[in-house]
Parts: sequence; C-alpha cells; structure tokens
Amino acid sequence: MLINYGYIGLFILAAIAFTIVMLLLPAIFRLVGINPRKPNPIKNATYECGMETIGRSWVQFNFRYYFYALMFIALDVMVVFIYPWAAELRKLGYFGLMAVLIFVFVVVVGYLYAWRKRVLEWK
Amino acid sequence: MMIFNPDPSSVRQMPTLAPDWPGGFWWHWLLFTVIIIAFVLLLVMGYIWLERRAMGRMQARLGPNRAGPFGLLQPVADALKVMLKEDIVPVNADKIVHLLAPIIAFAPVLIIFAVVPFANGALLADLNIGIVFVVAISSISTLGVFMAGWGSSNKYSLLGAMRNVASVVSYEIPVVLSIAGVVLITGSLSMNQIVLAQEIPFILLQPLGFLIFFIGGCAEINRSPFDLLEADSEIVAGFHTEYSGMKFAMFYLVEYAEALVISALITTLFLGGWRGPILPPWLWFLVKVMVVFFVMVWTRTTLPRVRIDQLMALAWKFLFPLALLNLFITGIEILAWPTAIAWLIPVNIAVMVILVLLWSKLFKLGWGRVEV
Amino acid sequence: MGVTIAFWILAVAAILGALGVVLLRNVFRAALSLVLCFLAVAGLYVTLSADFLAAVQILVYVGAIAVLIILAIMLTRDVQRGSPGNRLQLPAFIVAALFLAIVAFAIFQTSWQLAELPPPAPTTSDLAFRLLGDGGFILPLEIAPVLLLAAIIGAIVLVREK
Amino acid sequence: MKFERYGIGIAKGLRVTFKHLFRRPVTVQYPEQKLHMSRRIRGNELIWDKDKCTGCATCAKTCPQGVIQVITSVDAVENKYVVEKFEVDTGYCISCGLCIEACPYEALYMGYAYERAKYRREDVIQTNEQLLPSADRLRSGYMYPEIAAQLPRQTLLLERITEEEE
Amino acid sequence: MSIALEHYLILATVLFSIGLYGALAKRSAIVILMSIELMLNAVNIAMIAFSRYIVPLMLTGQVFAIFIIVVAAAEAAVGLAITMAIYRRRETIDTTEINLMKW
Amino acid sequence: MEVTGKSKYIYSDSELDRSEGQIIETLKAQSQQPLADPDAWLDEEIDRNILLTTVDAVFDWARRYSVWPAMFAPACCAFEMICMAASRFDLSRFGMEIFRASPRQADLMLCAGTMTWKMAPQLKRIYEQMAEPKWVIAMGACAISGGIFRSSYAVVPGYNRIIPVDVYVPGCPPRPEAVLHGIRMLHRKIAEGHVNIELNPLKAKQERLKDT
Amino acid sequence: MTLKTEPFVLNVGPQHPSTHGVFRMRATLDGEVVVDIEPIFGYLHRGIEKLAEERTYTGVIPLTDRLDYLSSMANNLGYCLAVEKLAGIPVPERAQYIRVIMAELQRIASHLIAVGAFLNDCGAFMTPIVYMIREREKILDLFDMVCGQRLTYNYMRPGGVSQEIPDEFLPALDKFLKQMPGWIDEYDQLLKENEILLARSKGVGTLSQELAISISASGPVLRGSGIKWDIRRADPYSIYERFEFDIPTGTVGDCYDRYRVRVEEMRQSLRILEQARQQIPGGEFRSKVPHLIRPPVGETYAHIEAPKGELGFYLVSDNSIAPYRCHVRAPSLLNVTALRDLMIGWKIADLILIFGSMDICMGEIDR
Ligand code: SF4
Ligand code: SF4
Ligand code: SF4
Repeated sequence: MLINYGYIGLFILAAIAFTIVMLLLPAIFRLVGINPRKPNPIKNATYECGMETIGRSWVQFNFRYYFYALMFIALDVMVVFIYPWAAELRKLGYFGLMAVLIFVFVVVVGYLYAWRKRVLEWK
Repeated sequence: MMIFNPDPSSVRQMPTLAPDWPGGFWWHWLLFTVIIIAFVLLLVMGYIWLERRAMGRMQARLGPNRAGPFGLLQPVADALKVMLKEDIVPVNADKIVHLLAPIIAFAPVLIIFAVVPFANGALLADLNIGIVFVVAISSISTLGVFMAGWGSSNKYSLLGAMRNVASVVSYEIPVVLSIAGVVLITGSLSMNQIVLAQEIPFILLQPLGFLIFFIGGCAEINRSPFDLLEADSEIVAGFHTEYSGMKFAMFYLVEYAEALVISALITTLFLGGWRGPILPPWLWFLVKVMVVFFVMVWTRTTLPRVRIDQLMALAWKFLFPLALLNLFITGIEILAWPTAIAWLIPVNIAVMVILVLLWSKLFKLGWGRVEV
Repeated sequence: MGVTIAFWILAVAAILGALGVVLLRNVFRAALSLVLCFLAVAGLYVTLSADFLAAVQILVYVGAIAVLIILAIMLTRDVQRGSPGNRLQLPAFIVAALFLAIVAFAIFQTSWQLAELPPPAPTTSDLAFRLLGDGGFILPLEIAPVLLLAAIIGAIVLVREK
Repeated sequence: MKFERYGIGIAKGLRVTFKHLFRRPVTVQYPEQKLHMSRRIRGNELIWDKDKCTGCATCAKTCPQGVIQVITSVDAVENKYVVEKFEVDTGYCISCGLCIEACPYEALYMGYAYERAKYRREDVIQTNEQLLPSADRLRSGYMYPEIAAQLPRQTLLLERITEEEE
Repeated sequence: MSIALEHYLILATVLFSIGLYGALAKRSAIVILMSIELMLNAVNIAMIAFSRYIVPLMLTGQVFAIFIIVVAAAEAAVGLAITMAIYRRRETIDTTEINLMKW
Repeated sequence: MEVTGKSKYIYSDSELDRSEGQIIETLKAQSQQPLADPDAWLDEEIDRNILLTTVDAVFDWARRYSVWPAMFAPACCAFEMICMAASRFDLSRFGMEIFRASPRQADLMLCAGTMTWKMAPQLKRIYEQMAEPKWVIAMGACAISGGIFRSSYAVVPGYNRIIPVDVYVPGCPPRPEAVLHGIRMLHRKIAEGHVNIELNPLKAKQERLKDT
Repeated sequence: MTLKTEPFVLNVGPQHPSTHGVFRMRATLDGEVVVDIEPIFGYLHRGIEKLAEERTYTGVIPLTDRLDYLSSMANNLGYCLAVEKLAGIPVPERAQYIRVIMAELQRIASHLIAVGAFLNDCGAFMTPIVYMIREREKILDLFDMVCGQRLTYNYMRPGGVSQEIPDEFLPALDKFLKQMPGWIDEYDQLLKENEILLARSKGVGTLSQELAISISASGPVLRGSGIKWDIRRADPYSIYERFEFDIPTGTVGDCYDRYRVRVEEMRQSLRILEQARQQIPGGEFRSKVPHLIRPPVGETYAHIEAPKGELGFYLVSDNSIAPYRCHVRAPSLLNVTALRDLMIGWKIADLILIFGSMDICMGEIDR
C-alpha cells in the first residue's frame, strides 16, 4: 500500500516543483532581459478603478460568514463518518444504517436550529 | 544513542518501496508524472480553446481563428505572452503570501490528477481512498485563492476571496454527500473500483446525485452561473485583480484545471469513466470529459449569474437536504436489493423528479422562510 | 527507506510549521504555517499506514478548521495587532521545555510492548467496522453528534446578533 | 431563489444558445472579406476637387470644428483666388458632413475609405495633394446622389449578401 | 535506520510542547486556539503511532484520533465563536486585556 | 446597521475635492504639450543575431495574437468598440476577446472616447498600472485631438497629452473595421518593433538602477 | 446591539466594467451590503451646452448626436423640434414620417442595448448583449444607408432631414419589420423566464410610484413603476397622434419590470413603424430653410419621448445665428437621482443590476 503513497508523495513534490519552475520562468526571462520590469510608485499602488484607495484595504467582513463556516465544519466532521460507512454499508447492514441515521439526525437538528434562527440567510 | 537504536523486535517488515511495475519504481513514477502533467496542461489548453470557440459559435461569431489552424495555437500564444509580461507586486501587498498563493492554488489541482483513472487502473497509483483523497486535496486550493485575495491587499480581491470561501464552504458538503451516494453503490473508495463497478453509468442510478454534483461542482470551482468571485461586472477581476504576468496565468490555469477536475470526476463517478465500446479507454475518457466540459461552457453562455445569498441559499436549503435524502434513499435501496440494480433506474429517476419538484414547491412557498 | 526519508522531511516540516505558529508575528502567516503543520502531520499519518485518517486530517483540518481560523482572523481584524507574547513568555517556555524533557525521558524509559504484525493494508473498511460494527465504538459514535450539536448551537448563540 | 418554473426557463434559454451553435455566424472576416459600405458613407477623410474649388472658404466657415484651413492668394490675372493651402486635420474632423452640404461649388466630398489609421499624429493631417481623389480614395455619395448611384450596393446584415457572394 | 515508535512519540511531544508554549505565552486568543489545535494534532500523532506499533489490527488509536478530530472541530468552532463574541463587545481579543470580571 | 453623518468617510468630501482639483491642475500644467509618438521603430534598423531573431519572432507572434484589451470606454466610441467585439466584427478572431477589467492583465488600452480633465488622472493611473509591454490605440477624433469637444474647457485635447499613443484611428466614431485596421497596424508594430530584448542585461540593469 | 463593523468604502468606477461609461459610485459597504452610496459624476462632462452657444443652429446638431450617443436620432429630432418651434419653420409631411421612422428605429436600437447591457450585468456572459448588438447592427445598417454613419447620424435638420432616403431603404425596412418580431421572441425565450434572472431582478430595486414622480423620472423607468406617461401620448409632437400604439407599463417598478417594459416598447415601436411605413407620403424631404437660421428673440422648450425618457431642449435666441442658451433636460440625469434610494440595503451584485436597469448614458448625464 505504501508504495502507492510513495508515488503520490513524489508526484506531489513534482507538482510543486513544476509550479515553482513555471513561476520562475519569467524571473529568468527578466534576468536575461526579455521581460520588462519598470516599476514605479503608481504602478505598484493598489488598483481601484483608477482611483486612489480610500481607507485601509483590510476589509472587515460581516460575521455572517462565520455561520456558514460553522455549519460547514460540523457537517464536514459528519462526512468523516459517512465515508467509511458508505463504503461498507453492505456488510454493516441495517444496524449500521440506523446508527448513521441517528448520527445524522442529531447533526441535522443543529442544522434545522440554524435554519430556524435564520443564520443561514443574508438579511 | 539509545533513541536511534531501537529494539530489534520493533524492526518489522516495513513495506519497501520495491518496483512492482516493469522498469522499476522510478521509471514508473517518472513516466507517469510526466505524462500526467503534460496531459493536464494540454487538456487545459484544449479547454481554453474549446471554450472560446464554442462560446463564439453560440454567440453567432467565430472565435479565435488566426493563431494557428482554427486558432488552435491561441492558448499557446496566450501562455507565451503572459509569460513575457511584467510581474507587478503591489507595495501594500503581503509579498510572501502574494507569491505563494498561485503555487498553493495550482499544485493541488495538479496533484488530484495523480489518482484519476485515465484508463483501467489509475496511471500513477490507485489509492484505495482515492475519492476521499481528491476531496481532501481539492480543499487546499481554496486556501490559495484566499491567500491571493488577502495578499493583494485590494478591496476587490478580498471581496472575491471572501466570496470564494463562502461558496466553497457551502458547496463542499452537498458535493461530498452526493459522492457518498456513489460510494454506497460501489462499496469502495478507490476511483478505479468506482469505474469498474459501473456496468450502468451511475448517472442513471444516481440521477439526483449527479445533478447535485454537477451544480455543486460548478459552484465550487466558480463556473457558469456561480462565477461570483471574479465577476467582471461587480468586483473587477476578483481575487486576482492585482496579479499580472505568470502569476495571473497560474490562476487562469487553475480555473480551467479545476473545470477539468470536475469534468474528470463527473466522468469517473457518473459517466462510467474510461469504459466504453470500440474506442480505446483513454479516448473514451477524453471524449466524455470534453462533453461534460461542453455542457459547462453551454450553461456559462446562457445563464445569468446568481447573487451571493442565492448561491448560499441554493446550497444550504436546496442541495444539502436533497443530498442527505438521496444518500439515505440509496442506502436503503442498497440494503434492500443488494444485487438487482437495473430496475432501480426508473425508480431513481422518478425519485429525483419527485424530490426536486417537491422541494421546488416548498422552496417557492417559503416553507421555513426559505425565500431569499 | 522511503518511509525514513519521508518521516524526516515531514517531521521537519511539521516542527517548522508549529514553530511558525508561535513565532510569526503576522497572524495570517501564522495560520498559514499552521496549515503547513497540518499537511505535514497528514503525511506522517500516511507513513503510519493510516491513509484514511490522513485524508480526514486534510479534509477537516485544512479544509475546515484552517478556513474557520482564517475567517476568524478576517472577522476580528486581529492582523493589525500582530501576535505579541504576554508576560508569561519565559515561564511558558520553561514549562514547555520541562514538559518536553519529562515526556521524552518517560518515552525512552518505557519498554514498549510492540506488536509483530504489520498493519492492515486498507484501513477504511476496518475503521468502518470498528466504528459501526458489532462491538465497535457505537456509543461514542452517537455521542459525537451531540457534541457537534452543542457546538453548533453554542456558537450560534454566542455570535448571533440579538 | 424560487423555482417557479422548475427550470423550464433555463431549459428554454439553453435551447436558444444551442440552436445558435448550428447557425451560420454573422461574422465578416474583416481583412479578407470586406463589407460594401453604405453608398453615403462618411468615411474618415475628405476629398477635395482642386479644379472645382474656388477657394471661397465656405466650407471652412461652416465647419463647426474649424478643421478646414484654406489659405488663398489672389490671382490678379484671372481675377480669382488660388488655393495655396487646403488642410484638413482628419484627426479632428468629426465626419459630420456639414462642409460638404455647404460647399456651393460641389468641390468637396466625403471619402469612401475608412482604413486610415496612422502611427503618427502628424500623418493624420491631410494637406493639398493628399486630399485629391485617386483610385484608392473614392468619393462617397454623401450629398451626391449621382456618385452614390455608381457605388456598389451596401451589404446589409438583414440580407446577408455576403453569403451569396462567397 | 528504521523509524520506530519512539520517533513518532518524540515528534508528538515536540509539537505538543510548542503548542503548550504558544497556548501559554501568546496574547491573541486566535493564536492560542491555533496552539491548542497543534497540541491536539500532537496527541493524534501519538495515538496513531501507538495504534500502528502496538495494536496494529485493532485500529483503536485511529478511532480515537477520529474522535479527537471531532472534538477539535467542536472546540475550534466554539472557541472562535467565543473569541468573536468577546471581540464584538470589547473590540479586542487580547487575552491580557480581557478582564472577564469587569465585563 | 446605521451609519450616519459624514464621519463615515475617512476623508471629508471637501478634502477629497480639493485634492482632486490639485491633482488635476498639476496634471494639466504638465500636459500642455503632446507626448512624442513612440514611433522610433519606423525608421530604425535593428540587426540581431539569428538565434535572437527566431526567439523574437516567436515572442512577437505570441504577443501579436494575444493582445488583451483593457476596458477603457468613457464615451460614444465605446459602443463601436463593443460592436467590434460582438458577433459581426468579432474581435475574438485575433484572440482579443478577453477584455480584462483589471489593467494588470491587459496589454492594450483601447482609448474609446472623450477624455475629460477630471478623468485624466485616472487614465494616467490606469495606464501606469498596466504591466509592460503595453500599447495604446487612440480611437476616434476625441482620442486623437479632443474632436468635437476640443474647444471645451473640460476636455483633454488628445490622449497623447497624457499617455503615449501607438496608433491613431481617425473617425467619429471610427467604424469597427477602421479600428480593426488600426489593430492590425498595431500587430505590425508589435512584429516589427521588437518590443524588447535587452541584449545587454547588465547594462540595462544599470540603467534601471539609474532611473530609480 | 449593532455590529461594530467598520464601514468600508469601495469605489465602483469611474473605470469599471459595468458602470456604462465613466460613472463613479462611492459605496459604503457592510460586508457585501450597501449601506450608503454616493454617485459622483462629471467624468464625462464635455461642456456640450456651452459649446452649443458658439455654434450655428445647424452646427449644434452634431453636438446633440453625442448627448445620448445610443439614441442620436432622437436627440436630433428633439433639437430640431425646438429650433422649428423657435423659428417657426414648417416641416413637410414626408419629412415628418421619415423622422418618426428614424426615431422609432432608434428607440428599438437603444432598448436593445439597454436590455442587452442589463442582462449582461446580470452576468449572462456576453450572450444577450451579443445577440442584441447583432440586431442593433441591422438597424445601424439602415441608418448607415441613410446618412453614412453608424453612431453619430447628424441626419435631421431644422425643417426636415438632410437627405432623401435612398431607394433601397424602404424595402430593407420592410424586411426588418418582418423579421424583428421573431428576434424579440427569441430573446424572450433566452432569458425572460430564466429562474436565475427572475430571482435576481424581481423585487430588486423597486422604484415606488411616489418616488418616481417626485424625482420626475420619465421613460421606461417611470413606466416600469406603473405610471402611464408617455410624451408621445401626453403631449403629442410631430405626427404621433396619427399612430395607434399602447403604452406598456410595469406593475411593481423593479428591475424586471423595467426590463419587460423595454421589451414591450420595442414591440410597440414596431407597430408604429408598420403604420408609418404604410402611410408615408411622397413630397419634399426638407422645407426651404436659410443656410443660417436666425430665429426671433425668444425662448422655447420642446420635448420628446426619447428612448430613455423625456428629452427636452430649452433654447433661448437673441436673434443671432447661434443659440444664446441651450439647455438639455436629460432623462438619464433625472432618472439617476433615484439611485441612492434604490440601492441602499442591497448587495454589490444588485447595485450593478439596478444601475443597469436604469439604462443610463453618461454622455447625457454629464453633457
Ligand atoms: S466651399 Fe467648396 S469651393 Fe469653397 S473653398 Fe471649400 S471646397 Fe472650395
Ligand atoms: S465633416 Fe464636419 S468636421 Fe469635418 S471638415 Fe467637414 S464640417 Fe468640419
Ligand atoms: S470621437 Fe466622436 S464618437 Fe468618439 S467619443 Fe468622440 S465624439 Fe464620441
């Protein structure tokens, strides 16, 4: 089994290396002088429809985003249990089905609570 | 040095990385790594070309046709040119994050292809948790996009990045649950096993799962009606507003490579992967992937964009409950009729139609304050 | 052999990532280095033949928890402040170092009862049976969602606008 | 989002785009195929008939822009004006055609050509000889029905003449 | 030289200590939460290593690890929620500045 | 959430107006004369070695067929530009349909319309923010000379007061074909102008250093 | 407890892909929600009204072309009506019909762009606008045939039109009238019932009747709110009282209504065109007018129903060859004043949508 992960691990390294090489190409070109580079203060300023930026750029966002992430994290954890279950359901039988049904039901209660409390909406 | 002198009894049979393929481990790895990377790059270029041409035709025009025959070299020209552009790093940007973002966005997409079965037996490695691997790795890409938005220190970028996070966070769950439906039928997490189990393409057995996966997949990679995070008409170019040159090209590539991932996954999970008569497996795979991509282009040409709250509502209030229902209905079916599968096709299609209609109705009535 | 190399690389990456979390002043970067640590740990799981868990690690930690943390950073505007230490830095360091020393000592002193068998190859199905099968951890399994439910409700109550 | 129509609206839209896939594109491949312009085209140049022009400078006065510059000297022998310099800055002219309407001696025409992009600003200005009609500087039929009648019929997208001609 | 149980345990301890240091010495609540995640991760490594080397067929350690991940997720969710709730009232998440008694 | 009062902006309106006015006045004072046209390549004979010429040819080819325009469309001419991108004239045949909203990713600024002094600082800013190499096509009388509004107090008499213009396309508005012709001329310029291969990187670097 | 979210100021425009020109909105956002918006314009202020004071009455016509450059014919018509009223110039019958034909064609062309741009702002990646431009192109061909330009026609003159329509014009017009209804149907198929579009635009940016009246909105924006007001009926100019047509109105006044009103108006314009085509008489195309018009001292106001609303020209004459004062009542400018009220509380995406549904032309707003 580990041999497969050996392949994958090396592939991951290769993929990252490939990406970095792709990014390095323009840098090399620039050293050779093919790619232009003429920085100036205006060019390096932030683009905002041709205006100068008003205020800071670190926008602060609404807390509403948090609820989605929250629901997501709970359900994601649920998925962790669902996958092995799904793969082996035939052998686990109705008992397994019931177990996961109860599991999901309890989490879904939380989901319904969130729905009821209208945190899954943008007002 | 006691630490590194372990008890002889603990020295056990570690599986060695021995060659299990003619030519040995390294050759196997090298060959297929090169093939996969080249394949992905070529296919992505093909995608770009296909999209521009198909979209052109649908809009009653021609599309690129000057660079090379039929404009086939258009993506090459674009790639070269982009490589030759100046690279701008805004002064306000978090430079390291700005630099790392394209890498973190692009590498995972490439890595996913390591386990996609292009032909019988995945090329590089057939992981027995293949599909979980794909789901897990693909969640890293989000981070790259977020880093891009953050690192640019630009308001539009940040808005785009936030939108991306919001959409990924919402659509991951329905997508993953619809995949679980497929896993239920196959009883295996290995991508190749999933293909092998598809005597009947799962699009027939899991029509609802397919629908959810398609919509959710498109939303996750921000295609067609869900392309909010770089919505031209709203937030300029979204998270890559401040990127130029090769770094921008990376994001451009990511966009299409992700589309490729989704079409490859749809092909593998629902359309029978490389299976098919007469033609060689890889060709079948290619054809199916292209067809799926064409559907994506088609919807992109036709549909308007949804708004962020609608995007979220669709995921949380429409797709997610349906995905759960689908999962358990499939589970019961599997347990009740472990073998007889074929006659479930009409049943499942009927179930899909009923569920979707019912849910649309509820949606419309504003049950549980669904309306947005 | 391959496992050894992989272990060392991943261990170094994990420790670097962890150090980054406590040493970097920019909170956003600290979170990114936490992600690096998570990924390295996932790799370590693979070297321990826990492939499913590795995927779960990435899925939950990188895909969800890291995103949650980054969102929290965005929402609380903590970046501007950086991540300074408090007055307890030195004592904390001593505590941590002491802990490390004691535990390391304990580890080397214990003679572990190592099993001879190789681990089962695909862990997923075994996991499924351990979790859901007869005599598995069915009770904890059913308690877990209650925990999640409590977390959801608690967090919503805490953050929601009145 | 409401699904009042269960996605039928979306399906209809998809059908329209799909139909277009098999329609002939309306594109003209510009540098190779060219449309016949309107017979009254106001191209972006002026054409000046030196012989007919009397140097009365009505055009210059009518031009809302003051684009036309006419410098004349008096020819005492023949008792008429001689145009020394007739200059049009086509980069400034807005092709309104008022000068053509105004010229009492029918000495000024709009040009039929439109491909007059230049690399330099100075090149856009036309003086004396550059304004005369020639083979590649056809006159347009704007305000001159006789000329219009000789020009080829305009290609209309409505009729898609291009199709037949190919 | 082969990798044995001790290696993993030492690694886990190191990670745990770093997390411990972070949790004790940092002022930002979010960084403290991140440090706690680190500690949980370290425990997970130890769990899985034990499972792998001591009871390879039982997978008990892995099951434990899954539950720890559940706990970590819940902890992160609630911890960050508390952080945010505090931030909303106090405009800060600096633990030294948060004096709960004087709320 | 209620936000009330003027305090919601970081700068007050009058401050913004005043600074805007200052910027415009400075720019106006600087832009009394047109900038020189970047046309040196028209006369210049560049001799290079064979290798570089081949590489150059490939690069120029790529640049030529992948000119992405920035969206810059202040006035009427914009609609001819849009028509040019639409089905009848189809800019995409030249690989140009990717209108980039962000100047960072664009190569060509198609100046379609009247430029007012109020807008000029933004124009300059957007132009500066485009990544090298970049080109400019002045489309229409307004872009060349101010056109019909030349005598107006508010209008910049030609884009070449602010930014260097590569190709001038007269007309008001120029027909889409005319602009396409201009674009083909730009292609020629890209092909023959050999954007930049600095043969002596060291020297170039020194020059760069000198600039900054 | 209100959130202590820092208001975050975002510039939308002046150079923004979907502000239809150089319009700038300083939006204060809370997350994605617009809490305040300040429209800033003047980026296209070209001084048209001032320039008009130093040109002859005929020389002003090219300037009017560039007011609302999407409906130059209508602008020409409005200006010429004003001059005729001021100087008492008669217009021959045939010229009236030609003018009506042109104005209605122009209305269709302008609405095509308005609808296309609106749908494009919804994010339907280029397709609707590309289709609509294709149809507009057909109309432009007709204009091109008549006056030799595609955008700035400069066709109408005080006392008629500048040239007789060419022979091939009327057959081409017939063809157009035959084909156009089919095309409009096709567009309706494309997006009229699209769920996403409905969800995006129904109920969004509702302009109440009171507000619409109090800002003196006009055109489709007003009619979208359900007010039957059309200058062609309310104060018929030219020969509009001879034609039969309906005034389509919306019910709610949201973006979708405005979009539908425009589409229906195209159908009505086709009806008018049909009738005008049937009735067009022979005769002169221009009455005898001196080369330089010198109206008597006085002032006048003439208004027409331009595609975007009530377009009025207010002229003051001091008996010279140039107007003493020329003021334009630009429909877009008045319609755009509703912007702030419509947008507050909506999201950034809606902001663009609402802006698109107003159908604004910067040339006219800034002048
Ligand atoms: S008006 Fe005619 S005749 Fe008089 S100067 Fe002009 S072109 Fe010559
Ligand atoms: S066409 Fe108009 S602007 Fe051009 S020269 Fe003649 S009158 Fe002047
Ligand atoms: S050149 Fe003519 S059409 Fe173009 S912007 Fe200027 S006035 Fe408008």
